[in-house]
Amino acid sequence: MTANAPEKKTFWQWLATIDRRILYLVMCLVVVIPLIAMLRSTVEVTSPVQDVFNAIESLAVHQKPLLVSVDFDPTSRAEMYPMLTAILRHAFARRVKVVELGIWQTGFGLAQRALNETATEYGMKYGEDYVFLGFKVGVDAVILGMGENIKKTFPVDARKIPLDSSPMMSSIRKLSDFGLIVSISAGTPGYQDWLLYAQARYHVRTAAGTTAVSAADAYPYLGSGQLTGLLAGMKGAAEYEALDAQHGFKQASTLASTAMPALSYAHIAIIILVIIGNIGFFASRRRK
Amino acid sequence: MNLLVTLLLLIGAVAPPATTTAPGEATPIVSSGTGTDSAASAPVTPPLPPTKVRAYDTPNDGGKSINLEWQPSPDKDIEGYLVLRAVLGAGELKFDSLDFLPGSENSFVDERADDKQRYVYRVAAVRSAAQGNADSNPVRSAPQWFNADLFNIIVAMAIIFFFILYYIYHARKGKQLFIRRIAGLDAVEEAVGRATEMGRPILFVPGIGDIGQVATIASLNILGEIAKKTAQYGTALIVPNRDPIVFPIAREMVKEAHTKVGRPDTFKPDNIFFVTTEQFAYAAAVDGIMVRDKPATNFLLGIFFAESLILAETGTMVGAIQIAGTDQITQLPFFITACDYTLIGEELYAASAYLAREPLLLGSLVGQDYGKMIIVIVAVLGSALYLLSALKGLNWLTVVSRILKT
Amino acid sequence: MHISTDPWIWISALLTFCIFSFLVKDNPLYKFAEHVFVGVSMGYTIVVVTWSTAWPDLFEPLFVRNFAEVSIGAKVLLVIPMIMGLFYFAAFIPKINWTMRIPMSFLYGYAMGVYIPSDIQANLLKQIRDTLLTPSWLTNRLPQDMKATVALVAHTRSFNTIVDALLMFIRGPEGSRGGIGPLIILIGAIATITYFIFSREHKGILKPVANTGIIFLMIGFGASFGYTVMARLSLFIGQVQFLLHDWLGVI
Amino acid sequence: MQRQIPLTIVLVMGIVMMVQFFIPHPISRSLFELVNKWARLIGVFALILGAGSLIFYHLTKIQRKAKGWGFSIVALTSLAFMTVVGWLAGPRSMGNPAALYQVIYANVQVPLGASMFAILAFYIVSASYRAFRARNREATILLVAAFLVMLGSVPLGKDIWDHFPKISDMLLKIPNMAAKRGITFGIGLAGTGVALRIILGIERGWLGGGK
Repeated sequence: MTANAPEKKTFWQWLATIDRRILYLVMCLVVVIPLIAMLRSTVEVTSPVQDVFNAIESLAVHQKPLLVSVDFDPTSRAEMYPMLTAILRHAFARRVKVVELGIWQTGFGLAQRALNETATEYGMKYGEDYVFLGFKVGVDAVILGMGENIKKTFPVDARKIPLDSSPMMSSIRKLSDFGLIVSISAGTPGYQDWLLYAQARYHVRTAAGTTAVSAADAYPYLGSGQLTGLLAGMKGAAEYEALDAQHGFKQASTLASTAMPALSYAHIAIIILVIIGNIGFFASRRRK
Repeated sequence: MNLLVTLLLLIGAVAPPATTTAPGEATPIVSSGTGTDSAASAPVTPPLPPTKVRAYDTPNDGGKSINLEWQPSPDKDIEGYLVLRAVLGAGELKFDSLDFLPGSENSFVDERADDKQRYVYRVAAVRSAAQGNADSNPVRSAPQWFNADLFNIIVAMAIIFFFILYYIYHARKGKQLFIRRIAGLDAVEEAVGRATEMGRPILFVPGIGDIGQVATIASLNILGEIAKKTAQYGTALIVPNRDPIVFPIAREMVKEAHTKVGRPDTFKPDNIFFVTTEQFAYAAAVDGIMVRDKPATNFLLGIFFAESLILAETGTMVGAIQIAGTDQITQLPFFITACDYTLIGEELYAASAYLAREPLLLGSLVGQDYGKMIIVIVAVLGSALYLLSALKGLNWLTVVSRILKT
Repeated sequence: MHISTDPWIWISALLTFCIFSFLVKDNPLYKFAEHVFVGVSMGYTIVVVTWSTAWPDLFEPLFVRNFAEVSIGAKVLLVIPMIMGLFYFAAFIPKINWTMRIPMSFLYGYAMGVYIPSDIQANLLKQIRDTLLTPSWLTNRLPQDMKATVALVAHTRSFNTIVDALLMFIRGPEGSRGGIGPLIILIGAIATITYFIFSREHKGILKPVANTGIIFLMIGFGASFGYTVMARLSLFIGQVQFLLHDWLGVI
Repeated sequence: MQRQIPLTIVLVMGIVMMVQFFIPHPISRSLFELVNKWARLIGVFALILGAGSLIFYHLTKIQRKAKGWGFSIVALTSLAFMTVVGWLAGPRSMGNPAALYQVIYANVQVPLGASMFAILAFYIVSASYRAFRARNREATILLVAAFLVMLGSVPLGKDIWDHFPKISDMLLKIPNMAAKRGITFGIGLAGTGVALRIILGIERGWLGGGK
C-alpha cells in the first residue's frame, strides 16, 4: 500500500517488495490447481489408521453396527470431513449398518450431507441400513442415556421418524449393541467424552479422528489401548482413502488425498517466496 | 452423578458386567449363589476374601464421598471384586451392589454417599459365581472446611504477596525504583504523536477476552494511559469492543482519562462502541474500520486468538504503526512478524505501571522480579534435590515433587 | 459436474466470495458481508442468551412463576443481580452515573479473586514441577540415550548419521523428551524468565542470560509459526473444497 | 462514596473468592455457584447495553447519512430479523437445528466465520514474505526455525530429506517448550500482581475521578 515510489524500482527491489496481491494469487493457484487436477500423492498407511480400517472390517464379519459421532463444525471441515466420508464409504461398501449422530450442534449440516452423499452412492436405504439420530445437547447425559436405552434418549431421529419404526433399530437398543464407535472430533466435547462415558462404562470399542494439531494429545490413549485406532489430520484421512481405494470400493473419496499435494505445494511456495524476498532484500541492499 | 445412577440401574437390573467379557462368553451371576452351568455338578469353593477392608471419609472434599481400600484376595485366579454397600441402622444389613472391578484393583471411591447415613461396605472376591466376602468398618462421609491438598498454593501466595506488598510499601515511603526501558512501551508516545501529526485517529483493540482474563484488565489499564495522551493532544481514539462487560469499562476508562487531564468536554462516547460477540464478525468489522478510517496507529492489546494475524496484517496493509501485546503464547509469533512492536506476556501486564510511572505500581513490578528469583531458585534447587533422591538413603527427597503437586 | 440446487449452499458460497474479495481490496461486497455478519451474529447471541440464561434463569422464575413455585428467598437472590445489572443504565443519568461502577466492581472483584489461586496453581506450581529434572531421567533415560548417542557417533558414515546422533543427544529417541532435553528446557526457561526482569538493567551476568532467553523465544516463536501454517492452509483448502465439491460439484 | 463503595466491593469480593477456593465444603461451593450465576445475569444487562450501543452506532450513521450508511441498514436489518425469528422460535428452540434462526446460523454465520478464518492462509503468506528477512541474528533464528518446522510437517518435506520431521519434532518439544515455560512463569507472577493491585485498589484507572 506504499505510495508509488518516485524512481523506478530495480528488479531486486521489486523482488523484495512484491505486491501482496501477487502473493495471494500465487497461493490461490498453488492450492486450487492441485485440487481441481486431483493430483494425488502416495501415502504410507500407518498402523493406527489400519487399525480403524480393520475394526470396521471385523464389524462386517460379525454383523455388528457402527456408531459415528460427528464432533466437528465447518471450521475444521478440511481435516475432518474426508475422514467422515472415507469411513462411511468403507462401512457402506461392506454393508455395515451405520447410526450417525453429532454432539456439536454446528456439525449437523455436514453430518447430514456426508451421510446422504455416501449412502446414495452405495444404494443404502434409510431406516434399514443407516439412521441419522441428529444432535442433542449435554454430552455426558446423551452418551450415558444411550448406554441404557437409545430410544429413550432419541425417541425420534433427525427426520422426526420414531426409532421404533426403523427396522434396523429393532436390534440396536443400547450402546453395547454397537461393535465400534468412531468419534470424528475437532475438540471438546469429542472423543475424550466417548472414551470416558462409552468406552470405559459400556466397553464399546472406540476409535477417533482428530485434527493434526491435537493428535499429539490422542496418542497416549492409543498406547493405553483405550482408543482402537486413530486418524490424525488430513494425512490420516488420506491414508484411509488410500485403503478404501486399495480395496476397490467404488467411489472411494479423494478429498484428503487430493488436498495433501495442495498442502505440500503451498508450504514449498511459502518457503520459495520467503527466499525470493531475502534475495531481493540483500541484493538491493548491497547495491546501495 | 448421572453416571452412577445409571451404573446402579445397570447393576440392579443385570448381573455385574465383567469388564473384559467378550461377547458370547458367560458373565458370572453373583447374587444367586448357584452355578450358572448346570452341567457342572461339583460344588464351587468360594475364593478367599480380600483382607483389611478399610473405609474412610474422603479427605479434603465437599462430603458425599467415601474411600474404600483393601488387600487383595490371596486367590490369584479370581474374576474380580464386587463392591456392595449397606446402610447401618435399625434391622438387618441389606447390601446393594455398587460396582464390579477387575481383580487388579484394590480401592474404590463411592461418590454417592449420603452425609447423614452410616454405611458398611462389603468387598467380595468373585470366582465362578461364588464369592468370598469381607466387610469394612462403619463409616460416614463429611465435608471439610479446608482443603489441605492446596496448602502449597497458600504458601506460594503468601510469598508472592509478601514481595509485592513489601516493595509497594517501599515505594510509598518514597524510595526511588528503577525500571529498565521497554521498547514497545517507549514507542507508545511516538505512536500517539504520529497520529496527531497526521491528523488521523488511533485505533485501540482491547482483544476478544473477558475481564476474567488478566490480559484484558491490563489492556484496559493501558487504554486509560493512552486515552490521557490522546485527550491532551485532541487525537481521536476509536475503541471497538467484543465483550459486553468490557465495553462499559473501556468507555469509563477513556472518560476518566479525559476528566483527569482536564478535557472532559472533548470526550466522545460514540467512539467507544460495541460491535458483536462473535470472534470473526468482530475481526471483520475491525478490518473494515482499519481500511475505512485509516488509523495512523493501531494498538492490539489483550487476548487474541486466530484473529491476531487477520487484524495485524490488515493494519500493516493500511500502513499503520502497530503496537501489539498478548499473553496468548500461540499468537505471539504472528504479532512479532506483523507488528512494529510486540509486548510479550508479562510486558503487557507491566505496561500500565510503566506508562503511569506511579510509584506504587512500579513497586509491585519490583516485587514480582523477586518472585522470579524465587522461581529460579526453586527450579534449580528443587531439581538438584530431586535428582539426589535417586541416591540410596536420600529417596525421602522425592518430597520436593510432592510439595509442588497441585 | 453437479451444481448444487440447495439455496443455502448458494448463499454460503456467495458469502464466502464476498469475504475473500477483501484480499484484493475493500469493496461493497465485503462491506455487505461484514455488516450481515455483524448483524446476524449479534442477533444470534441475543437469542442464545435469551433462551439459555435471561429467560430460564432470570425472567421466568422472577416474573412468570408464582411464590409457590419459586420461594421468596430465591426471588430475592435474583432481584439482587438484576438491580446490579440495571445500574449499567445509570450511565445515562449524570447524577447517579457512578453507580454503574457497582456491577463493574462486583465482576472485577469476582474475576480477580478467582484468578489468583488458580493462576498460582496452573501457571506457577504446575509449571515449575513439570520443569524439574527427575531422578528417573537421570538414572534411566539419560544414560540410555547417551549410550545410544555414542553408538551412533561410532558408526558415523554420513551427514545423516551425524544429525541422528545430535538429535539423540538433544532429545533421545523420536517422540520422547529424553537426552539432555529436560536440562535444556530448565536452562531455557530460566534464561527466558531472566529476559523479563524489569527492575535491573540487562548488564553483567544478566546480559548473556537474557540474550540466551531471546534466542529461545525466537526459536519457539519460529517453530510455533511454522507449525501453525499447515492448520491455516487446511482452512483455506476446506473452503475451496466446499466451493468445488458442495457448490459446483466439480470434484 | 463514589469511590469507596466500588473499592470495598472489589476488595470484599476478591478476598471472598480467594478464600472460597480453599474450602471444599458444600456451602463454599454453593456460594461460588451463586456468585457465578449473578455474574452471568449481570452479563445479560451488559449485553443489552452492548446491543444498544451497536444499534445507536448504526442509527447515527443512517441519520447523518455518513459514508456507507446503506450498509448500516444491512446490519440493523440482519440484527432485527435474526433476533425476531429467534425470539418467535421460543425457549425450546435451542437444541433444534431445524429452527429457522439455527438454519441461518449454520448457513450464513458459520460460513462467514469459516471464510474469515480461511483468509488467514493468505495473511500467513504475506506476513512470512514480508517479515522473514534475515535482517539480524534474532530474525534469522526465527526464520530458520519456521522453515525447519514447515518442512517437517508436510509429506513433501520428508521426501526431500527424511530428517526434517525429526528436527521439527525436536524444535517443538525442547526449545519451544522452554520458551513457553519461561513466558508462563512470568505470566503467572505478573498476573497475580495485576489481580492483587486491582483487589487492593492500587490500580484503579477504571474508577478514575470522583470522590
